[in-house]
Amino acid sequence: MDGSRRPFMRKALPYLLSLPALLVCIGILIPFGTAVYYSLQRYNLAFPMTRGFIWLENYTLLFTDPAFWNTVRVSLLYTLYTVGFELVLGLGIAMLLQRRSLFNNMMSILLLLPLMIAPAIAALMWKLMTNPGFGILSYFASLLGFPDFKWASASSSALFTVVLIDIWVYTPFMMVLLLAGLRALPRQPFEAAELDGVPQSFVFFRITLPMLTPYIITATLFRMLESIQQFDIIYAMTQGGPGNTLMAFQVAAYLERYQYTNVGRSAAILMVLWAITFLLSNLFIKQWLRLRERARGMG
Amino acid sequence: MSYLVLDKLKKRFKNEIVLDGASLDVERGETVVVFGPSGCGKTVLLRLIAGINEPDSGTVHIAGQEVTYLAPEHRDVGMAFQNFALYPHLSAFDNIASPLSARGVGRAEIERRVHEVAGLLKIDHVLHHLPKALSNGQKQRTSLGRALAGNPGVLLLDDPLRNVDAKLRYEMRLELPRVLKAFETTVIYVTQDYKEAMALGDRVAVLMGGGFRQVDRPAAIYKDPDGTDVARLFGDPTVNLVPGEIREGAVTALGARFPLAGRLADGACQVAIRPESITVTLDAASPGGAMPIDLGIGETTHAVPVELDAVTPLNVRAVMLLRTVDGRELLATCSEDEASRLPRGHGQGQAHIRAADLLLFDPGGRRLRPGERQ
Amino acid sequence: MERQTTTGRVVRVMLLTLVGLFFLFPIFWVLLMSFQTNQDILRIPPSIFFEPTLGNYKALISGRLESTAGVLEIRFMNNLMNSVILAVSSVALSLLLGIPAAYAFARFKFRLGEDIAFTLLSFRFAPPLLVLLPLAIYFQQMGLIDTYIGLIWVYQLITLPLILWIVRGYFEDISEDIEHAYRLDGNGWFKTFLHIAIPLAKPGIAAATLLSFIFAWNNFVFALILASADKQPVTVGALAFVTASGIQYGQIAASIVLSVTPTLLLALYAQRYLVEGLSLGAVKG
Amino acid sequence: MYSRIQDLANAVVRRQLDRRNFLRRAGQLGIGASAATYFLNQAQSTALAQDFDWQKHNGTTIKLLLNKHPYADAMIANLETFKSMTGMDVTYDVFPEDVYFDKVTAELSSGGGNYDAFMTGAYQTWQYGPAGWLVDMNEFISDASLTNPNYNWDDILPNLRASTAWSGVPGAELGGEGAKQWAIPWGFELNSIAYNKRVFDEHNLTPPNNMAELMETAAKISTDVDGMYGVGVRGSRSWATIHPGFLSGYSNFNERDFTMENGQLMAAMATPGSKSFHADWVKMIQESGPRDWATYTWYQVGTDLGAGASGMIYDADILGYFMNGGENAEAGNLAYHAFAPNPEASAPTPNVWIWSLGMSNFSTQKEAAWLFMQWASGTDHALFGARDMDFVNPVRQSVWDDQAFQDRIAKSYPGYLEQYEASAPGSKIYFTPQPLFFNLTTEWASMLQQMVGNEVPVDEGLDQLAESVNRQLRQAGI
Repeated sequence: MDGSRRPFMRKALPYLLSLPALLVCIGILIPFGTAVYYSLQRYNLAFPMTRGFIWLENYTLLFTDPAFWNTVRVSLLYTLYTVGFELVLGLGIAMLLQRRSLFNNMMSILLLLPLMIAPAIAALMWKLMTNPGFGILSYFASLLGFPDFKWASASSSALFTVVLIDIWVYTPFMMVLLLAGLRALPRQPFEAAELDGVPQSFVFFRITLPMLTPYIITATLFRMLESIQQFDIIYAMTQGGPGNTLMAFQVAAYLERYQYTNVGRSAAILMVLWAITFLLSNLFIKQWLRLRERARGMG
Repeated sequence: MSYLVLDKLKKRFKNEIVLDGASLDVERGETVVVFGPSGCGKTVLLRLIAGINEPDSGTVHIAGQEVTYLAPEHRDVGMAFQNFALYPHLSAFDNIASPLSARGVGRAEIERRVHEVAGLLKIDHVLHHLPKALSNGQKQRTSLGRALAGNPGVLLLDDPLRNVDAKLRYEMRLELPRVLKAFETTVIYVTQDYKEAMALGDRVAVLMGGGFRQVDRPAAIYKDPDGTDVARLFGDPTVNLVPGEIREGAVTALGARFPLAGRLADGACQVAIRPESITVTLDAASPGGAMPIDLGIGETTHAVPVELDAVTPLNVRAVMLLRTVDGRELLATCSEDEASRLPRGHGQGQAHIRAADLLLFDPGGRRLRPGERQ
Repeated sequence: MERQTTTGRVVRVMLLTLVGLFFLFPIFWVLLMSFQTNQDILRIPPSIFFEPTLGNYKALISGRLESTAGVLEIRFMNNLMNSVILAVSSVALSLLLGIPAAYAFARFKFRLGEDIAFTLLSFRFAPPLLVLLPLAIYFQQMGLIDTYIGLIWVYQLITLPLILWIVRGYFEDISEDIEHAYRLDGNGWFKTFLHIAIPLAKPGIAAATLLSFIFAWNNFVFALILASADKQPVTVGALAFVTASGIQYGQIAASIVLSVTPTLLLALYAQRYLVEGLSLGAVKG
Repeated sequence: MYSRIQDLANAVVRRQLDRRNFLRRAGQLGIGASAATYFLNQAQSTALAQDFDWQKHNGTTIKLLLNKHPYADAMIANLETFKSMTGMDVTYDVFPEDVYFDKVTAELSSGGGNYDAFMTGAYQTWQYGPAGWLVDMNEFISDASLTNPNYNWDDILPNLRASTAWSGVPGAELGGEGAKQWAIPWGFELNSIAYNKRVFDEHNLTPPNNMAELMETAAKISTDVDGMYGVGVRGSRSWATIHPGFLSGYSNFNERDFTMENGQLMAAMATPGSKSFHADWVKMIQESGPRDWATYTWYQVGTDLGAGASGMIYDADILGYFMNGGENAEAGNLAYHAFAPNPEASAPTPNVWIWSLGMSNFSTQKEAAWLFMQWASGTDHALFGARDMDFVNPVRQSVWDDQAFQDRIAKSYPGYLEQYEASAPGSKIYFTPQPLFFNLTTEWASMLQQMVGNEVPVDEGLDQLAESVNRQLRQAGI
């Protein structure tokens, strides 16, 4: 074997190894490019003859349409409520389970179960439970003095209902990441605080929270990314209704494409959503890498 | 051609030049210790030989064949890593057997050779343990055993004693030469410890500033260093360096005039004196300052009046801190016995230095050898 | 935080009971429903005492659902099988493609490497419909629509980045010297990858596998758009037949139970890896 | 014996013997049902093949996309006849209704030739037709070499033929000038009232004859009958909420969805008459509709009636028909009533829903597909379906005239035929054809939901709706 030349294979190896991933990457970029192209076209499948390039008209039409702003509002509210409650609840549960004990470990595993259930299926479960005829939750509501509580079928309570389902499905994720974070925190500051008799509220706000912040940011960004794109739960529950109460981004885009055949407008809605998620995902990936770096430093 | 030939190896990482034209020839069966300060590129050098990294330029030949860009597995090189790098999911036995199974050696033969190596390294009793169950010393021996088991043409040892405790290090320093000899292999041994270098090397190669500063037998390096930097690396306590002046075939230092054995051009110089070359006597200083004393055996020592500031025991020897009249500090060593006869506190005395023990360097730190042309 | 007073303990237990009730009651209740006849389900007030029946499961497994509009043939078990095929093959393919790539990203600093990894991950979080919208048309042209192969390909979008990034983190944690040592023993690059890198990254691979399996199993929107009845996984299938005419509620409940059982069991069985995967490699268990 | 059974089978083919009697007499000959059916199929095939080459595409396989529906069930039950007659094979995918149309749209819009023919509604063709996804069936119907002489296209009810044909010009009359036959009517439904006769009798109620009576009766049921609400209508966020009872009643007050002004379509939902009808409708749902009306599709509307949870429904007549059988709690208790909500109207004006068969323009075997379609929409299959299966309402006059069919319906579904007779003359599609049908009608339903939810007053909501609809029409260039 000739050792005097740098073998070509050695240079090419990393590319060969990542070639499949590279292809998938390209496989994503091509449709993405097509979607951008569609969003700049008047393109309704039912009007093939009017198809044509219109630059940003789809976007200007969107931005002047109150229905679109309703979609923005719904998605943001959904994200705010779900992520907010999941964070508080997840943190609370994580702190309850922080001490390593058999009971706590078993509990945390059991609490993960909702996360294993497909959101679409979870929505079905809740649909059964909120059925006005025999739904157990409707029954509980009537015991609590709300005999007419309509859950997802009234616009006043629809958002509440889907947010509740989202919380049920995704709080465990928050919980497990924050629990892992809590358990990875160094013990000394807490022991010192205990020796000094520092009040618990002070320990929580001045020691626990600041040290846990990187985990909180990571988990929050991750959940925000999913929440702003929520489709499964809403679609399975009400398809965006009642009225336009739950007309979130992807639901609106889906209906626009598959019921109204307006491909151009659907693509434009999705591009707006993509811009938001791109920003969030960049933040998330950086934050995640930082956290992993930290985990490596500690390990 | 020598068995292992490194020719003008250059390697840079990002903006830092680590090796800048390092060349070295190693004979078959020879043990060369690569010695140098930390960060001088010793480990990089090993990695270039092993094929883990590739040089930017220069070549590596093993057994007459160029291997500069050859993959590690084709080089017939074994290596023991500083951090052991044992396979955590394999038992000590399988770790050591690894190079053998890679070569397709039969099961029985593997058994035999692993036990042979393990016996030599005294780790037969822990062969079934996973690395995490081994002590540091056992890990170190396992790692060494693995490197040896394949009986490679070139064995690279990257500071293998760094991460073990002092007692073990001492034991191994005695044991290693025996083990290495048993394998008759060509060894490149990297260390930061000059005593290890002196103890283990057939030759010592001093790696500094991106290249080999001096390559020679351990004693020669010690006694006859090529520069102040090399001189300073060897010896504990370190060598004394004082300014001197060469004039008319003699060098003036510490107020004494030492005659030179050969010719040297006049001018300023640096004078190095090994602490063990200084003999201290406690008698009243002669008023005239330093004066030669004829010992009557054809050699002349020069007595320099000094003040004895402190005596510190070091192993079986003692280190003395001396102060000359012009305030210069000198270190000298003597045996415990002699030290016990010295007074506890301060005392006046004389430091006796033989002219032949002086090592002269030019102001830039390069060695001046009397009699050589400059 | 470690201080435990009696009242503190009582409060903690009460809170945990409440939390457990909220998160586990729905699962428990739907499980109960799946063993009830329609009459039992429609009873008001609801009761947890009833004569359990396996009728719902029998109907589902035989694929013949009795409904108010006559007997409906819905091959639910076929949906379940599709889920298995899709999730298992997607994850297997992702492992096959993702592990070598993860290794390349972790071990070799090469041009574009970081960019590829980053693009893949950021598109993992992009709206799936954005990709599906044009993809459906391309798939149609390539004859991939409504095929397992097409679906498995699209599923890579969910499973591959996850495996790539989590496993990459674990590869980066392996000391390179261990691999170098193995190379020096006389083993080639591929053997080293196989016998050293992969076994040492096993916990990470297990965590990523489990997590991506669950994501694949739970996916809804890809199959909704790209699959027809005979390729649909349970997520889409269950929704479809809930809205089909006259299905009995007990059968819906049973279909829910059947569709979540595999992931729940898997999660319970491999919980250690699950927790590791869910913490996104940010915290090693 | 074989000649005997063949004679009998031929008698069936000549319509001298009905199927049931044939099977009975075959049984007397000691011939089992499946064998008898075989002879029958053979006889039918022979009879048909005498006039027309059904075997032309022998060996071809066509694929259908079907909605889960009794019509599809009836067709599948009779499919062997077609196969043995033509030597063709037929495969099919069946989807539940909630995802069916999304599936069809997805399939066609991606230009797929997977399916040769599929079930569709007339409204859908307003989208599919202009998009170029459908074949104009006139090309086939009028081609004597492709269409069997017994097909008798004119036998199909004229309103239905017209309702499935459109020129593609927004606002143009259905079946008018330049209309293309985008689909073949298959089965249809019109909207009237079906009620629980048992409950009505118990509480001395009579079926309503106008909107005010409807609201009154419904409110009475809600308050007087325990565990029952007054009237079931659809309410999901979908075009399907608008097209049954709602649009039928709306049209009875001479209200329109659009008007043509200066050659432009304009929303017509904001007229005073429309507002007053909407206000009544909303009030009716709030007072005596189902509790979670906003999720109601035809399925819940029907189930509630069948289960005795609602007193009546104003929806498709065949929904009431289906609920009167099977294992429904109220099976046998239901009755039917033609309904004209406007006291000044002379007759009901039911909007119709027509399940039709469309042919994909992407099909590569259109002639073979047409063979299937003419069989499936032909008289023989229609008679089979109407007599022996739930293939109602039939679209062919000859089937309505069939005594066996009439007898069967009159016996098991009292009042159904009378309801049909009274409703049929005024029944047609009352929507204005335009390709934004789904957006605009869904938006209409969404607005209705908001009104029922008291989120927006009726007047204001309709003004908003009209404005939004007009804007979208202009944006689309209509």
